[in-house]
Amino acid sequence: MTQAPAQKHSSTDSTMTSEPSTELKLKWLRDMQLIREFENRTAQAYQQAKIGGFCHVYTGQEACAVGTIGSINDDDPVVTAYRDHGHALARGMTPEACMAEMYGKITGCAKGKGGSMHMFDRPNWLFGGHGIVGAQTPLGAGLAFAAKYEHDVMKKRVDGSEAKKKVTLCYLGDGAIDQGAFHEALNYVSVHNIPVIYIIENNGYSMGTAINRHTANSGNLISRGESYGIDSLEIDGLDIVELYKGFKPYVESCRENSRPGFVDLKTYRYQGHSMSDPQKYRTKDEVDEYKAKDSIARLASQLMESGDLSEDDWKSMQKAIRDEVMSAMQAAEDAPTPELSELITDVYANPEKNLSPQTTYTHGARNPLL
Amino acid sequence: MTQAPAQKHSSTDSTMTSEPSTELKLKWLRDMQLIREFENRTAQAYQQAKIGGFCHVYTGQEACAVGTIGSINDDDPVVTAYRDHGHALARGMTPEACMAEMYGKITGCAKGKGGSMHMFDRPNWLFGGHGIVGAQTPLGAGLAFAAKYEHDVMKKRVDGSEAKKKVTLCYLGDGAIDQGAFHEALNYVSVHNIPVIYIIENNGYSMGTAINRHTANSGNLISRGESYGIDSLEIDGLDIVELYKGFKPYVESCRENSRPGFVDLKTYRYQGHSMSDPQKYRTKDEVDEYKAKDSIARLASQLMESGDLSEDDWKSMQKAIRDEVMSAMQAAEDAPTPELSELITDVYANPEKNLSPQTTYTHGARNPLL
Amino acid sequence: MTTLPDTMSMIESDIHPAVEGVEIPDFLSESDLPSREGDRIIQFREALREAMAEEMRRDERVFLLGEEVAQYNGAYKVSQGMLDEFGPERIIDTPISENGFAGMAIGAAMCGLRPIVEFMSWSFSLVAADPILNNAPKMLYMSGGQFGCPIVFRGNDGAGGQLGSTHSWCVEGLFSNVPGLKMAIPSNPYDAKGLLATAIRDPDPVFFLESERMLGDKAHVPEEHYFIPFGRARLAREGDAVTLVSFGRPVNFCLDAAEVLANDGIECDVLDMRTIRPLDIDSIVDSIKKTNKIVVVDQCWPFGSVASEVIAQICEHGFDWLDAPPVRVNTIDVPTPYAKDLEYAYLPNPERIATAVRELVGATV
Amino acid sequence: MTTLPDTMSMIESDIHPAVEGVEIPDFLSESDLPSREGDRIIQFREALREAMAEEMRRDERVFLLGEEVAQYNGAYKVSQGMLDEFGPERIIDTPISENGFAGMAIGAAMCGLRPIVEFMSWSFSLVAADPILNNAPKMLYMSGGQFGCPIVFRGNDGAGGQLGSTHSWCVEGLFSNVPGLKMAIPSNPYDAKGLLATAIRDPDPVFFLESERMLGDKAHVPEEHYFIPFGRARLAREGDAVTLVSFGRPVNFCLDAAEVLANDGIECDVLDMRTIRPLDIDSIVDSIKKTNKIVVVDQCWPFGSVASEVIAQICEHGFDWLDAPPVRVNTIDVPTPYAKDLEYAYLPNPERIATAVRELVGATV
Ligand SMILES: Cc1ncc(C[n+]2csc(CCOP(=O)(O)OP(=O)(O)O)c2C)c(N)n1
Ligand SMILES: Cc1ncc(C[n+]2csc(CCOP(=O)(O)OP(=O)(O)O)c2C)c(N)n1
Ligand SMILES: [Mg+2]
Ligand SMILES: [Mg+2]
Repeated sequence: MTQAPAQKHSSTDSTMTSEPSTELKLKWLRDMQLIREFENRTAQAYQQAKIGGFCHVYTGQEACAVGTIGSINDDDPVVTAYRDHGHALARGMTPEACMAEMYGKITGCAKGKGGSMHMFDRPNWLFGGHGIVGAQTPLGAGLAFAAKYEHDVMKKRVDGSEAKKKVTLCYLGDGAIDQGAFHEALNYVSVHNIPVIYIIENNGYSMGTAINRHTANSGNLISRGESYGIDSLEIDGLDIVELYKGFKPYVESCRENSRPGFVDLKTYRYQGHSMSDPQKYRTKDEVDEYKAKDSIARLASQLMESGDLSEDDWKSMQKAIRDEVMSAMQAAEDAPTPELSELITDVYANPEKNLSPQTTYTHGARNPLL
Repeated sequence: MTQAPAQKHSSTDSTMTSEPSTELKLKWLRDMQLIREFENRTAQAYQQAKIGGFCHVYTGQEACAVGTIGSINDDDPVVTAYRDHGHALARGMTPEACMAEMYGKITGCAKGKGGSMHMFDRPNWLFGGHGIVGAQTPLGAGLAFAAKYEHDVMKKRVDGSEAKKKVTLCYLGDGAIDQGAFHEALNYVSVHNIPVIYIIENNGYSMGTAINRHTANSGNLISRGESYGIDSLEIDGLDIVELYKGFKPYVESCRENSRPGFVDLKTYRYQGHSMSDPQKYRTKDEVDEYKAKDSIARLASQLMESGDLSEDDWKSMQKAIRDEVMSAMQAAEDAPTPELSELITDVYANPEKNLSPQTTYTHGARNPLL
Repeated sequence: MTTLPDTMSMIESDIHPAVEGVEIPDFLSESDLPSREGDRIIQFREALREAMAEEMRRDERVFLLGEEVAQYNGAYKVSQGMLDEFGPERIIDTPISENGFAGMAIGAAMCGLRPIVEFMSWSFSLVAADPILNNAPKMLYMSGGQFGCPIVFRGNDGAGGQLGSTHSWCVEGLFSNVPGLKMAIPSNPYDAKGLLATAIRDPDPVFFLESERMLGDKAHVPEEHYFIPFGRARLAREGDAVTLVSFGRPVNFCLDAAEVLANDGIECDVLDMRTIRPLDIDSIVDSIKKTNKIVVVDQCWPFGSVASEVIAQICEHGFDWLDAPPVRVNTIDVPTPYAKDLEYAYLPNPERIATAVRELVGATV
Repeated sequence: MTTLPDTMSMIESDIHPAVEGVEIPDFLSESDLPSREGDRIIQFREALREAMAEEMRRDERVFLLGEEVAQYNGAYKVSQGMLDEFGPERIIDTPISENGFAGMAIGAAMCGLRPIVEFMSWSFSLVAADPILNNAPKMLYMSGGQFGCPIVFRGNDGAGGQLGSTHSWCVEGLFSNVPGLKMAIPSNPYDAKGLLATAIRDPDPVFFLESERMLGDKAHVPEEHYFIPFGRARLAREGDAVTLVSFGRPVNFCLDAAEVLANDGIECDVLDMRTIRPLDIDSIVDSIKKTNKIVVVDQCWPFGSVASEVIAQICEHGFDWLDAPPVRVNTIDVPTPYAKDLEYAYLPNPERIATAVRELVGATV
């Protein structure tokens, strides 16, 4: 239970990883563009009232999910907040399952019961999509705890398979820093050496509130992490290559040493907080400034400069992605809504008699992802 | 809303106050001894089952309450946790009101409805005694907010009198650091420049859990305060003179600049966590080590060395205090228990009809302190 | 009180002296209140704003705090324009720290200020459950009458439009259990204004439950300031076949159902409770004396709900007047689903209410 | 289900596949369970410990966490000796961070572990209201059946010995409102062991409510491992005059009252519900068919309490069998006082129960 002393990492650290392969970069470009395209369509569908509830798009932040998830293993757990489509897609959820969920269809990843804020994908180790600000941060500690428990105590996974040393990624917005739950989680994981990395997707705003108006000492967020004895890292989240180079070794160090992490990942969202945000709290100039540093455009032009991507390749990649998303939308459109009987399913795993004065619970359709 | 940069204070700071007067020191000695004597009697009474519920005595920590409250004005607000007898007495509550409360008598400071954990004294600006760990920390922010609001917005107090620049003291234990509420409060008061000083009475244990087992980076607590941009201070809480010299200028700086404070006040409790604690988590040697540094004995011998207190003076002071406490106990013993009708009073300030399916609320006896 | 020590005396005032400077308005009878009919048509959110602004103009102790209430003009535009009028010291943007700012406001209320705390949604008040339940409603009691807590907590309650499981709480089912608080749940703009004004004047903690789905509802609301007393239900429609009791948004479902039922000759008394604590059980019993049948409609889950409570109280006060078992229509007892049709079916919608009434009438007629 | 896409199928198993490796015990009928009579007299706290230890021996996925559960051997000594047997990786001391560690345990449960979370007191669970109410009971639903939450939250509930307003919560009045959770409230050591074992095996979140006042209660508890099914009330005493329904500590008050009443020839059926969700309404109705009169005793505040719920359900299922209005005896509707006499008067003590029964019998006989 002794903690490593706090130590300031930075993306120019000597532990930096070497340049990622072209193949990897091309995959990232594709993944980021998929999110971009998907979210543009999401916004459209929302405006057409095909999507309801709260809906928060990820446009502008694509490098964050793709770069960080690109630095972990396929079976490392991931959990995030309500701005979760990007993570879901980066983690491997099909655009159909994601879009159908927002359309409220039975083929959605949560059978249409969850909506935009509740993307779950068990086969891809995605544990949600959570709507209450900060609530995912203790959950993230629990995912990491479980992996460590399997490895150290049970010496095997709960399903009997081999236990590995895992790292969990838990995302939160800059606004979520202010929630008590997050601090409780940080303290816990540091005292108990739980390997979860808290990634603050710092887009500078909590809804309409600029970061310096909602959190103290906002220019030095990583001092928060360090005050818990957590080796903390600040990264530019708009440049996916640099992001990866800084983040990848950090992940491995957390994994090896079974220590938590705290990352201030600086990014920006292009759209409003949710689909109903008039955005009077920032100027168009500010948005344009960031758009000029767009992570997708940057990676594409890097790849073009290095000769690894032609204009045509890029265009056809974009086209293929557009088609993929369009067909996902069509599939979502065509899919059936849940039967009314689904209202009373998935409430209890063991639905006994008399649990409710009103309802006799049953099991319904198996989740489409399972 | 711009915050002062974090700056490490220490008790050897140049802003230190000059030596307190002998008069002041004698008052402190008296106040500390009163708490010591009071708590010894409390423990006795508890063992005799004259006191019920949870009861946490302050023995060993006397210099904390006396030294910090001795550094503020009579009308600066104070709020604390459940280990609150010391603060109540230091703030000026009569031993009778305090003891009668624990005896569950109508003459108690909360009419016998509150008990040991709920010492309130409105005339002396004491806002409780709160039992839920950490819950008093947002309340403390609110007391300071109110004073600032009166001063800056209303330009007078709610009762029409003159508004002053006030500082609020809010105490918490080292275990309470881990509560989310505290972090939310810290962030709020820093962003909004609220003059409340959080004083961690760091006695090294949260119940049976040593500080390094419950809070991360426990060797550098003030880095937590600093990470919120709060100018933070670490003080030896066993030496009241040094405590005062470090704390007094800090208070004035918070008052003047309308800034919050964070103080790691190192202390020790001689008794168990509560009256039912077998204390297996620490050695007798450790306790003895601290008793050798006892704050009361230290101040008494300082005053004797400087010739300001004779052995006889000290003995007669102790005797006078003992008599005072004994008569408080007698008064508590003799006082009546609340009428059963008091069960349904003090529930609503405006008790309307049909508020309860069962009860028609009324007003009862006026609080003895009012 | 022979045993009271000489130094102590009994409180004689109507309002507990722990809270100072209380001005309870003179409440008018329903018929003396300004008319509900007229052409000053405004939204529910504007009605709320008028009540707050008027009280803030009158009393400098009143201030508003919450997430996005100031610069953003309110996540739901309830506080639109209030920053301009009252400035950032009285219209205060907070971090997303419900426990922290609710607790802070409680501390300020102990000092005699009159905070209005906006929860963007009551769903987010769960992280603040400790201060709002353990402190605000108990402060007067556990301080033995030294400190009161004159505060209003308000925000959206109940299902919004497809907000899903975590964002659709009806907290009345949980929080109304707790003594020391008052709870108001308006169903229309007129009442919203008059009840919120009363809530701000009241010296006790008031939980004020609005609905995202009603904020845009429009109705005539008088420009003048008026106060609706707590604990007085409104007979929103008259009938003699069945008593429909509800509060908040589902009152409107009841009115819709009553309209449909009237076509079949089933006329309902529709009682809008307006406040839950106090609960105007007298009006309910009066209605039952006429109809002898009752359906309680509640948009919260059934188990231990306000509907259960109303039924328990009916048993206590009106059992002998009942011709048939009292019936409740709650939301379906499941977490709130996202999908539109499921969400509609989940709610105590007019169809479910009408069915319950028909069954009840059929069962006894 | 013609509309279900080809790729999807209906769940056929009794236990939802989202939770794997579930072993529901074969429940025995009451008479086949090991005898309640015997001379293996142990304390309530030991009975709890036996259930946990036995499940931990059997299943490595089970672990215990909470404040002071390990090195201190439990604030109330429930977990005494467990650190020695199971080590610090399975008996885990936590910081005072209920929101944090409850949420953490929920995350671990989503991964298939079986956490037991000890709240030193349920009073301290208010700061964890969000994870325990918004996450645990809804995870299965809002993930569309992907992740369950097999977890037990347990600790002291209700008034202890003069613990005052903030430390005496009866959370059943609040939390039982929420679908997706189960709730067990034992009244004696025998049931405590058998119910806790069942709770640990159950794949749903179980809220398990103990009482500081009962931890030292002694009774015969069989050494063997046994399981008491949820949703089956126990007839703790038989009579025909009045049905007394209760759960948890006040069951004992009912038995005391019944004893006294028996001296006057008033014989009561005393039903110990044991679980609140599920609630064995069938047994209640069976008893009413015999007695035609009922008193529900609940140590929580009355408004929207479990007692209100029981009355609402009686109206729904047993109205015609009632000869008199159903009666409830709750704690007095005020914050919990500290002073000893006040606290006693506050509780649904045997005298208050006996009075209620006498009034009820007088009212109808
Ligand atoms: C406890 C809680 N309070 C308030 C909200 C409403 N809310 C949803 S998102 C949000 C802003 C969060 O900002 P941030 O954490 O920076 O994430 P971002 O939206 O920028 O990704 C708020 C206030 C909520 N969902 N939960
Ligand atoms: C939210 C909450 N959790 C748990 C408790 C039980 N409890 C009371 S005091 C205490 C230890 C607190 O230690 P610390 O803050 O260091 O204060 P000290 O007792 O040392 O003065 C605990 C766990 C509580 N009162 N509130
Ligand atoms: Mg943000
Ligand atoms: Mg301590």
